[in-house]
Amino acid sequence: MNLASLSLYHQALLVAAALVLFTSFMMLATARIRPLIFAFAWQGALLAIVTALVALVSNHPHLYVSALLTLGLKALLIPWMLHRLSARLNILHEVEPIMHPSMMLVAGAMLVIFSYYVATPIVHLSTLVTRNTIAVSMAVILLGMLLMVSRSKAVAQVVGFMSIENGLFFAAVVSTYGMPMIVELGIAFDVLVAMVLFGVFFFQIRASIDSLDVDRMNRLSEKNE
Amino acid sequence: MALSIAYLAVIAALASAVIALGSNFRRNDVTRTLPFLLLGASGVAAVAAGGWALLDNLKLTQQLALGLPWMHWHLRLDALSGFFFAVVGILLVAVSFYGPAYVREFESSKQPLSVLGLFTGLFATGMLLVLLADDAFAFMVAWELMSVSSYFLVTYQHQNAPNRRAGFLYLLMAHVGALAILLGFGVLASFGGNFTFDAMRAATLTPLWASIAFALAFFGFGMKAGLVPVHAWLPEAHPVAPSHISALMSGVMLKVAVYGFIRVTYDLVGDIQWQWGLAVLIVGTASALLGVLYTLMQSDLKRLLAYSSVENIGIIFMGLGLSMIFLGTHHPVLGVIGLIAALYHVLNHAVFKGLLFLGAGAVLYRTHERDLEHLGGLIHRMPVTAALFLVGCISISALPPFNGFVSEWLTFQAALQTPKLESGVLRAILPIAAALLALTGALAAAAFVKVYGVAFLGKARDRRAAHAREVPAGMLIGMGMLALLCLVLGILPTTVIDVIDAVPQLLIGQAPPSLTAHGWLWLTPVSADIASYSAPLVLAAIVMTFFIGRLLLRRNANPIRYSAPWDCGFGPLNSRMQYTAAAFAQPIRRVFGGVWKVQEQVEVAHASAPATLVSGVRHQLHISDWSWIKLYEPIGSLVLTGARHIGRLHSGHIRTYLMYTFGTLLLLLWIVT
Amino acid sequence: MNLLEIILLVPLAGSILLAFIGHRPFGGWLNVGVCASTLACSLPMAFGVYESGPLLSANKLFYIDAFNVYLVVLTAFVGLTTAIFSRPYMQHEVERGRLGQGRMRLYHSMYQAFMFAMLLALSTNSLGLLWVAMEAATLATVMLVSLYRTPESIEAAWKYFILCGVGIALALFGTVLLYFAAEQKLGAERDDTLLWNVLHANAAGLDPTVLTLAFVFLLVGYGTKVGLVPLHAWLPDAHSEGPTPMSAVLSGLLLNVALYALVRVKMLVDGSLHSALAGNLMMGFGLLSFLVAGLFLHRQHDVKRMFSYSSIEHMGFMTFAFGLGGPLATFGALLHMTVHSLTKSAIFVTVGHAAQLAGTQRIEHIRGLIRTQPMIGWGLVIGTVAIAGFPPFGVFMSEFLVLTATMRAWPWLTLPLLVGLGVAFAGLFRHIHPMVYGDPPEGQKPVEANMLPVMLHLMIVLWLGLAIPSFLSKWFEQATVLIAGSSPL
Amino acid sequence: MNPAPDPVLAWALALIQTLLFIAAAPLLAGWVKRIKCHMQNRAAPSLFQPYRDLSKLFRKDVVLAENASWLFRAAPYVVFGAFILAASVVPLVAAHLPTAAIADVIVLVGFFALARFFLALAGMDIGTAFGGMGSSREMTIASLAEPAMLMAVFTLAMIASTTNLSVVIEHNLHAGLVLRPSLLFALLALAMVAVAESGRIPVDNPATHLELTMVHEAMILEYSARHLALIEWASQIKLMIYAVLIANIFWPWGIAETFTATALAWGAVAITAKLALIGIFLVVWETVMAKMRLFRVPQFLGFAFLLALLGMLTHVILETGT
Repeated sequence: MNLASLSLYHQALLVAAALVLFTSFMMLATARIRPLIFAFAWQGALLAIVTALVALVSNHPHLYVSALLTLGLKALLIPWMLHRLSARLNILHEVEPIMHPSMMLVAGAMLVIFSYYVATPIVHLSTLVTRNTIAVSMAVILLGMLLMVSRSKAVAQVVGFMSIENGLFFAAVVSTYGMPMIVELGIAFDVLVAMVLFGVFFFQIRASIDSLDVDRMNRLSEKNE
Repeated sequence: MALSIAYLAVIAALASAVIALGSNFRRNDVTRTLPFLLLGASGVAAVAAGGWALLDNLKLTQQLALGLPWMHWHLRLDALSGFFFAVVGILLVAVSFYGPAYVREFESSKQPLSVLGLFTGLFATGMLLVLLADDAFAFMVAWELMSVSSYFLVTYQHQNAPNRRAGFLYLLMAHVGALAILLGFGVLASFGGNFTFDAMRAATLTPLWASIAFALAFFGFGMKAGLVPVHAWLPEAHPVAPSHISALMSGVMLKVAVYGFIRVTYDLVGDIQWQWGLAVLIVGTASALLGVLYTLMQSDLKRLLAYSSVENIGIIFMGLGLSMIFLGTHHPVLGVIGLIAALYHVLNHAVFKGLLFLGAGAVLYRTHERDLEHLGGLIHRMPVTAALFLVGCISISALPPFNGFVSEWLTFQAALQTPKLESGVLRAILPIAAALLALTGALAAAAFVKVYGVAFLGKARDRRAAHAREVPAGMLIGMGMLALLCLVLGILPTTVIDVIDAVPQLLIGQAPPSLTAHGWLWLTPVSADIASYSAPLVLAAIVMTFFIGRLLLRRNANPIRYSAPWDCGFGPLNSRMQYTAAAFAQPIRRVFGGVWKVQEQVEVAHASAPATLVSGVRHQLHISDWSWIKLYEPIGSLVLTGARHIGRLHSGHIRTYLMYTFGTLLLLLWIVT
Repeated sequence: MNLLEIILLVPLAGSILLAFIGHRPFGGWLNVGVCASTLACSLPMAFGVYESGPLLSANKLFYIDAFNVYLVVLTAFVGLTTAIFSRPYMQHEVERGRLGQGRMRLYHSMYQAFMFAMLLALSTNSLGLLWVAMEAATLATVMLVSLYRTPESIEAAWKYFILCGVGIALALFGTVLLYFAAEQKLGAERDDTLLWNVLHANAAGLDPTVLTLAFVFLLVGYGTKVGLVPLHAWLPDAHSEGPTPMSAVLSGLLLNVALYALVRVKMLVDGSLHSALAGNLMMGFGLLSFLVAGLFLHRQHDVKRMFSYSSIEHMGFMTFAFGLGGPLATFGALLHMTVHSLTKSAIFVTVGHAAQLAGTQRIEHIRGLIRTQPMIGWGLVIGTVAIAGFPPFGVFMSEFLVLTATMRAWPWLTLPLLVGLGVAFAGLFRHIHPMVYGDPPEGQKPVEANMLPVMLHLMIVLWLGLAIPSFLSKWFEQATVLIAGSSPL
Repeated sequence: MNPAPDPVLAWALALIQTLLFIAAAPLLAGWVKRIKCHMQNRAAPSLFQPYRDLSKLFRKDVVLAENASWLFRAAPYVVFGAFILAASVVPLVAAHLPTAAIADVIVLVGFFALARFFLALAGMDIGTAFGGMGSSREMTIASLAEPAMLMAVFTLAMIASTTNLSVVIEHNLHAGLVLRPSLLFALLALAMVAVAESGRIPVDNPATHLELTMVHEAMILEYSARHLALIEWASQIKLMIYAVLIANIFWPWGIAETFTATALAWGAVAITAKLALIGIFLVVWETVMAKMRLFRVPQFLGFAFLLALLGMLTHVILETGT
């Protein structure tokens, strides 16, 4: 389809989606904790915008609710908690060297292509205006996993985890205009609880190995035995 | 009716288990004896049911509402199971006499008697149920019940490490064997439609699948029966169990394995191919020969007996192999002779091996010593036990007129019918097998001369042997019963075979041609002028000559004078100067060198003053089984290596794990699209 | 408000209540009481379903049919027996000073929360809620795994959390795809398109390609919780480091629930795909887990870790069986679910006592159990015999059924199965032997142990092995018909 | 069981023949001794010396070692009985006697084994090193000799398709003069086994009492008087049995098939001649051979086994064809 034929909102929607993808790459590339968190917050915010736009173009009022939910949770609350935690653990300014960053980005690009390749058959089915973004949402999920695999700092891993959640939410919104409300709420609740637990764990890990480097947690393995 | 007697046997065995468990709470003679009484009752019932099934050639089937909703337990009592029922029963009765006195030994030990009694009862139950089972599921349940309960009996005295090791090995082997059997049944069932034996009988298999089913059954049951090279568990497990259990295991449990083999091969798989028979014959011969050679080298009494079980199982399988060859080449008559020989040896071995293990138990009971090198002179201390044990030795050495000889003679006769075969190769191979059987017999005789000569004759080598006393009457009755059977089975083979006839009639549909054609006095396998043997006359003649000789010679003879034996003028002999068990076997060890892994070291200590003077010589001999080094250890190390490599997967790094998840996901996505 | 909501509310209320008074001496008893009342409610409901077929709750959010009702009962039952065991056990832990009052409160509250999550997952009709419940189960247990606050336990908990979190997330994406496919079929304006019974009714019309993708994500997602190799890494850690009652319910119940979810999804996918793809994938994963776990057993040094590998092995076996499909295999798998969770929880109970007895979980330091405390020693060895698949215990019957089905469908696959059984068996017993037999070390004292659950479980397993009672077999049969479409009888 | 003309007569003959066998055994021994002395240029004892020795031994008083048990005293009778039985089975002057049906050739081997078993036990009963040594060696040699012997016997049995001795003999008798390679091999094998089993040079030396070379003598070292006599006599019977077996199986000519006086007389003459001949052969053999080391014996018997095996194979391959 050609962009010109689309309404302005649609185009805005696509732009926002693209930006969401971009934030994922930003996270992949940033070595410091603080910009990482900010990138994550941005992603949340963009997600909220996307949701709102979808609600607008496909007049699904209940999506506004989930847009607000997302904004509150993913763009404000969780980033704030993360920021606060890392401030208290004073790791905000820690730098985690990324091994071969360029390779990372290439791998990320590959993942985007792969998810596009995987998602094509679905896209062909869909009649929704947002169908092309399904591939993007899947890419966001995979990039989140890549982030978790590539980082050894607990906080970074949590961010990756949360961006996977973002991807999921993104997918839900663009592919099916959101899940049933009760499920949405359940998911939101789970995410919140998860975040709280992560907070608890940061301190426990810190207390046990006085660092947040998960690579140093390898007591439980089959090798040493 | 007969079937309900069979049930009675099972229930009695089960009851003995339960009561034994109850005896945990109050210990006295009643609680110690009652389980054995029930066991004996079960044995009597088993003999009755089995005998009935044999005599009337019954074929009774029934279903119990146990097992799966759509597959109840099928039970069936026919001539084959009847025969083995009787075998089990005989030993159960003997043990029930022997046990109560014997288990007193364990009252002082740390393990509660109740455990022993419980698992003894379950063990008997399991064996009887295996014989009754008529569908694969019930069979496997009973089979594993037998294995597991006997495993707990092996580990009963688990304070000593060898028992634990043996127990583990035993259970592992039993399990592997059971899995093979299960697979074999699976093959049969997949052709037969379901897991009842009737369906399997009805099924017609392609030759390939039939061979596969046979191979699996042969492996599985052979493993349990202790055929070379998968026998290694047997000499570990049998000796460490309490002696009356060893008697049951060696005497009967191995036979249950033989039963399974016969049931599957002759009954379920059906049309036998002679190649199978050849395989069985070869394996059987190898087991017989290696078994007896290892027997000769042992100095632990019970271990020695266990190895000799390997030998005898080998002889049984030789008989079966011959019979299968003949059946495969369409000589049913000769096939029957082989089968009869095998069955007869099953019966005989159950009896004399039971007797020998009980005897070993009696020795253990008084001397607490299993090592031959520390025994000796028991014939003076335990005369009755000695006499009974001698009967066992003669029988197992296949000497006329006792029972061992009859079955070996029949096996020879079967082997000598080769001229009737078309294939020249078989004609050439079978007599060789027969000659090796002869070698086996002769070596077995040597082995048991060693056992008896070292343990019971000569002078006591150890204080405990010197102060041994005769064992209680109960134990003697148990042994005496079996000893008597040895003689009866030896001199009345025709009568016994008349009873066994029912089995070949069931399996091959053919009665033995003329085995007993000339009345109870003459045993004539094929026909009178081909071969005949009259045990009663032989016995009569021996007894006659013996007594006539004594009468003639003891007339007006002066009283016998006793004096010191010839000592070459070096002063009195002491017990350390006797020939030891190791020394006795030494020539054979040299002749057949290489069969064993022998580690021998002689340390000569020289006296200080003149260096040439030898003050002491220390001789150490360690004989180990090749099957360990060549078969078991490689497999074990293989598994461990695999485990070690797999262990690498668990690096302990969470990112690695995430990578696994990620990789799996991408891989799957790539596969499905 | 019918029994079903009550069953869900009881543990929820219990959890909240215990969050405040769980540390009191009677906390343990209260825990038992709540579980008992849950079981009490679940039984009549079970018979209701047994008499009058599936029941759908008013708001259509809950759906009970033959398949999940018996899992509900099983969950409630094992939850109860484990609670009975956990009371003296946790008391002993407190006495040993490994736990404080606050932790006891957390423990009890989370125990009930976990029960609630599992019951919700089992009884819900909406695949979305199913996902929520699975996630909730993870969250409820993750705190329990790190209950002892030892470095190992925290590490285990973290791995558990992250791996399962990610896995579950993928499952959510799968769910979204399902929802998407459903909306394609049924139109977006309906609100019940994520309800299982609706989906199942229209499974035939769902788009195959989408469902294939969805199944992949769901398989990886729920498979992580089932503990399929290579997604299993969290499982041994979590089992070995958490408190033993937790290990018992994790092994005995949570894995079952995850597998339940997987099977539900498979039913949908099969309905749509008309190809054995889903089944084959499950068989592959199942077989892999089965074999690998069997090998892992050999080099274990921690007794609970060892038995958690045995759980992986058995879950692999069940996954294989469900993947195999067909009435016989499905019946066997259902039966295996039951007997495995009973036996395994019994074993963990025994192991817990054994570990308290020896003061460690290291295998090489646990010695002479039969001498010190015959009940524990025999319980352990009998339990192991049962789990190793020896008749007359029920595990053998189910394995027998599955093997039979395999021989019919894929004769050559029986070989790896049997090899795996042998290897796993050897791996278990080589470690169990020195633990139970032989002479105990100096000064090893018996502990206060409640072996009632163990005996109860093993009795039931034995009973199931000898003869399956008619109502139970009818029950299994109904479930089999539901899943496999036809009855084995 | 054979259709004998008159069972009573047949049984009577069988009994007589057995007694004759027993009675003649020492004579053969004496004959062998005498020839030997002649060949070694020594003054030869009378043919009947063995009888004198036996009667002397029978008259002496028994002296037992302190440790002797009842088994030690019973053994000689069992041994003697076993050999009498064996003798009764072997056709001496007349074929198909009823006794031959009691036990076929395998049972014959069984009787030998029985006797050996008890002798070996008796050797170990006293608890001296000699006894043990003797038993050990005897059992070793026997366990190697037995398969060789049975293999040879099986060859015959397969040729005549029976294991019943008198039937075998009749078969060979009626076969007439057939040159069977298998028979040749079987004969050689049987001869070697006979040498080994009856304790002659080169396997064992009946005359020696050198401690370290004794086999048979070591076992019976402690026996005296009537016990010793029985054992000596038994071993003489054993030698005779082997001789008769070889004689009558391989050269059955002259053996009586009908129970007429003439036939029997001819049979007696024939067997005497054959035995005398075999005796001479044995002596020559023993004179030219030297006793070999114990651990050379296995090779000796292995060779015997090989011959027997060859006989069997040649029978299968050459004489029947496939």
